Amino acid sequence: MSRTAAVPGLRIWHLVAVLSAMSAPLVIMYAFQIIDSVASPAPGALWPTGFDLNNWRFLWESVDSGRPGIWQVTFNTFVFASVTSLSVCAFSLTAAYALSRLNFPARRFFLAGLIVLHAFPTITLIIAIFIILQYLGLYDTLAGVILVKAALELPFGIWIMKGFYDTVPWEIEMAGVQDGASRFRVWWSLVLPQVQPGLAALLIISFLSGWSEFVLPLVLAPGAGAQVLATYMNAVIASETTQDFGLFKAIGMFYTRPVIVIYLIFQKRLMNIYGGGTKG
Amino acid sequence: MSRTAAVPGLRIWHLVAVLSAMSAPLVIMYAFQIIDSVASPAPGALWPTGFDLNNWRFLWESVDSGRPGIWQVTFNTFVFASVTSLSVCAFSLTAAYALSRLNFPARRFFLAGLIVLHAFPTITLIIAIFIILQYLGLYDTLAGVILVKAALELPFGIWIMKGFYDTVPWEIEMAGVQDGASRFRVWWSLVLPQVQPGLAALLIISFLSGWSEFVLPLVLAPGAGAQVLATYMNAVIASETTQDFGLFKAIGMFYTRPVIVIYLIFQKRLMNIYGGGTKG
Amino acid sequence: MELILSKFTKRFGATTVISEMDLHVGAGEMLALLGPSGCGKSTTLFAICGIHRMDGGSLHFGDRDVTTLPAQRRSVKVVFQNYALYPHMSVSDNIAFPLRVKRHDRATITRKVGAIAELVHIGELLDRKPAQLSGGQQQRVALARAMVREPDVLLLDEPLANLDAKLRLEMRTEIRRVQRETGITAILVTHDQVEAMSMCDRIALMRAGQIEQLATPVQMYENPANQFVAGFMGNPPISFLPAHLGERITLSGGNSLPRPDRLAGQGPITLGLRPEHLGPQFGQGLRGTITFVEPQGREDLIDVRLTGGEALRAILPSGHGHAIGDSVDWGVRGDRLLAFSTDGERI
Amino acid sequence: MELILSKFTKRFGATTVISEMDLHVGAGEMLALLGPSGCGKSTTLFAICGIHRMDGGSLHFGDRDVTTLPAQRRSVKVVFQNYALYPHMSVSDNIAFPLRVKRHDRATITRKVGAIAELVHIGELLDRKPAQLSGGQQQRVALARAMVREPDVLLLDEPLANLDAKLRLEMRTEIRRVQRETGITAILVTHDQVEAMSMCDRIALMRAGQIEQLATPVQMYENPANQFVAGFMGNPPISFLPAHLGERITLSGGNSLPRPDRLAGQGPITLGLRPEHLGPQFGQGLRGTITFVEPQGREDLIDVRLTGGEALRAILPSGHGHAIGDSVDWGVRGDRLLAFSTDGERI
Repeated sequence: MSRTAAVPGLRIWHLVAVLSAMSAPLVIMYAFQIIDSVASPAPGALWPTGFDLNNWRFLWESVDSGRPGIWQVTFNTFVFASVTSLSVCAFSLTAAYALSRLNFPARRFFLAGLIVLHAFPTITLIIAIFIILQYLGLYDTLAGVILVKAALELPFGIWIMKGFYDTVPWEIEMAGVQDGASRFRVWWSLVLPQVQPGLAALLIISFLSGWSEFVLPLVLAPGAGAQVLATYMNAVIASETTQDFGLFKAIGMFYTRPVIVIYLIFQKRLMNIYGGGTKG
Repeated sequence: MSRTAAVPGLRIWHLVAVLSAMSAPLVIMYAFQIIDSVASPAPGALWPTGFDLNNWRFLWESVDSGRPGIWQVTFNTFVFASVTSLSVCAFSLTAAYALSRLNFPARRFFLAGLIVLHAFPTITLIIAIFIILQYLGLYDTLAGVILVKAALELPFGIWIMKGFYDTVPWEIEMAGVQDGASRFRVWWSLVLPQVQPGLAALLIISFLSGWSEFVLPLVLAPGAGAQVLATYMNAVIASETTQDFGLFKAIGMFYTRPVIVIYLIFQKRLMNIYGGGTKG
Repeated sequence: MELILSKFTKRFGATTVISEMDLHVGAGEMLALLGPSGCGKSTTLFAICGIHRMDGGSLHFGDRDVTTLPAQRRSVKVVFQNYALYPHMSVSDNIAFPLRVKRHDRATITRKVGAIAELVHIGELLDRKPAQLSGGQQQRVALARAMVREPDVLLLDEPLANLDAKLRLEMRTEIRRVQRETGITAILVTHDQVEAMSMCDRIALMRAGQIEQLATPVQMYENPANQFVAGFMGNPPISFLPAHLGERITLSGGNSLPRPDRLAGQGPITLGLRPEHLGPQFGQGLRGTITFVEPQGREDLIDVRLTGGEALRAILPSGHGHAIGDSVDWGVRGDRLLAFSTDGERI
Repeated sequence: MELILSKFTKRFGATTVISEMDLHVGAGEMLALLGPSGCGKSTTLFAICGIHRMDGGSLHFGDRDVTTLPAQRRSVKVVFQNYALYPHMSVSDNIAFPLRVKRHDRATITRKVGAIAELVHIGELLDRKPAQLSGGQQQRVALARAMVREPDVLLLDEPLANLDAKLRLEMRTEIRRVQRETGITAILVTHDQVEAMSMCDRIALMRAGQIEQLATPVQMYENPANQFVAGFMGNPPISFLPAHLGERITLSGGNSLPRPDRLAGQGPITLGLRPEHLGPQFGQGLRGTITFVEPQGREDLIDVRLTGGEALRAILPSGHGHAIGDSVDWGVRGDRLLAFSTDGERI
């Protein structure tokens, strides 16, 4: 309560207006898509003129005989996103704990490396990844893309989880050890429950990131067997035989729906990632 | 010091080994590129057989007459990355301050929205963005791509800066107000110096992110005038007339060098982003 | 400068935290706002310095109505509990900041910073950064920064809470010395009654947004208005015993005390007995057993359980020779006995 | 269970923090490790409980050598300053955790948790989460969790530092009561001399990794080994005055005191004078002016500046009638006068 009163010079409606203006472009874009997907636009016009469900035909018929159906692709996307996020979480949980608790010599180096890896241009690694995947026999398989995506997401995951581990007081672990528990038991029963909010947020975020991934599946799994929604959409728009903006927008709607739903359901959990707090 | 001793059950070399194993794939990939770029591989072989600087010819001659020279493209990339990161920083600094300090009604909503925006699949927005950019006359210009990239990076920037603002004690601002300073002066002279480490880290990270961006320039500025290194590389590999893996890898080396250099120079500053501390 | 707060009301949302509070602080006086956490003392402080808006009532500094003036334009300074030093500035820049904001010229700034640094004894620390200072030194810098523009009113928000026991003793004296030497009007917000008693001319003891008693430290200790005040003041705290007022003051277990003349009426009462007013030097009357002896250096705290089961605490100079388990029959100092009605009012 | 620490040495990197320290704590005794921050008291505690490895020396619990035993297998428990309760578990799960780890059966756990909760008076809080408890209640839970497996040795790391003044007083008594009732061997680490004196059987006062004096509270207060000990014990602190030992004890400004017989030798000395041993009740001898009066309720702290310029502090029961600026000529209690050589050793 006191916070609000503490900043007398800044009006609240003022701020809401500024932030709204800043988020407006994204909201408008999304509104465009919703309208367009169920409308038949006059050619070249910005505003739609009629109502038309034809764009949603991909749900019940195959758009292109050379490609798998939408449901197969959606299933692939789901597998890709969930396996990726689960592996990222599993690795981050352990690596971040080590980074948070131990003061080993190269600690600083690893930590800074994590950030850079997160910002490293994927495209420059593509060739090497390509060769390695082919060597491992994982090129053009979902497993290969998952492996690469998880490796690239890992730095972010470790970084987030480290923030949460850092907030768990050191004394709690020492108390657990004094209580006779093994290191593993301490971590599992005493520390983990306290970083659980961070874990949930990371799970959601890396799921969303996997769901949205485009470049990796495009380059590393171009075949029909490992198509995900992003590459499917790309195929729809790129293919000259089926090019159809209305269809593309409808698929886009279908594609982004889980993101919106997850956002609405897990809004509160996502909030936890700020501050890395344990208030749950 | 006491931290190290505090975890007797976990050996440090053990941990270093695990972390090294986890980072190994990326290091190996990068090593591959370095070797390959100055080697002439036997066709189909994994290991190089000779030494060859021919791959680096792009530095002094044009690879493809239909495309701009490497130096023009590098300049474009630099402009793209720096303008993007400066705008992201400028907006994040102000918006994050407001979010950190004020308790306006929709605060929670905005905060959770930020995270989702960061994870939103860009590809589904592409059409809408495409239409809007064309409407504004910014399609196929660097300015247009910068605008879109900055908008998409903004959530991450606000989120990072909010973490730093949150660590500045509220009393410092009140002390400044008591000292007779205006709200702006308080922010500029008293608060800003304390979030400066975060600002530096954000500047670097968003520069790197801009430097690495591939999809947006590819889709929104496909013409020759606004080429950046990522799309240039894509063109090299995609074009059937010039397809050359050795050349591609050498450009990749050239492309990633700034990332490595920035990492080595700013390692300490990047570290600040953890914990959101003010220790500088 | 005199400070007059009239009918001050503060609401947070639907809750009224303080309603129609009046407070008058004389020029050059140091007044303590004392009370348990949540009693509204900080709210009052924030209203005086302009951080909180007042929902009702008025505030005058001398003749000047500052009720609606923004914080920047009130001549009032707060020393915050965490000092709120600017961590990126040196000590001298910290102290000079309020002067720089008012665009004083360089020579004046140097002179004033030097003078105030001399006053609070930090002359040799001017080039350091706040992080290089001890808690007590940071406290002094915060005080210097607050005083350098010679405000009408100085507010101190739990200034000693972050210091250790020894420094607290030292800074208590220091703050009071600076306040006396400059003759500034000051308000100290604290939850520690020893701090309030030792530093201030008068104390306003608050509870739940109300001032329970406003008096000098000695008056408040010796003559508390009600049971809450008596229980809040004094360390070790006063003991309360249920008793019956008749011919004598009767306790359970067969103990009784002579009835002081000044106590009127009869019926059930709560007896308040301070530890220093119980002991063998006051004769006999209360029989019991010693349950605990806590040495404190120059004196010992002694817990006594009376034959009726009531727990009492006495304080005796060390060397008294009593040990745990001893049976005692001690008297009380009758003229200092406090009595309260069952609803807590002083009789 | 007896605790014997012999020739304990601890290094951090190249710095030797503690070298060859010996400490013996009797069975059922409560000992305070007292000292300013950085004196090595926490390091000693962490070595005893097994968090730090010892770089030299040995540690025995009774006859058992536990020097190299991991923390899990020593029968020793720490109550941490921040309590270190497990925030996601209820109070009863917190207390039961050490028993669950040892796979006690459900009935035993319930019984033991109930018994220990009764002992520390938190029987009615068992279903709450730590966040729903007050500071004192959290402290009790931490104590219960530490005691439930009946460790040989209980270590308390500044257990009262996070409590407010009133609770501190209460928990001090409580912890001591639980320690006495269970007869456990306990070590209290603290920087507060009042805490150490009021809670412990003996005090080990540490400075820079060395034990300066190991004695009972009363001995340490009345008979300090050196100037550091004398200055550390006592609140308000002792005053030190430069003086010259000859026929009489001569101070600057023409003040002098009779020389107690027990003081041998002559030359420059440092005189140590506790506040309660200065005042009009001890005759005359020291002339000066009152510079400050701090009321504390039942007594007042009085600062006196002697004619020679030395600052002294006296403590008098309230109602003494002196005010700032009064000239006084007060005596001292000669048998309690402390004298130190110029290098700080007791004469």
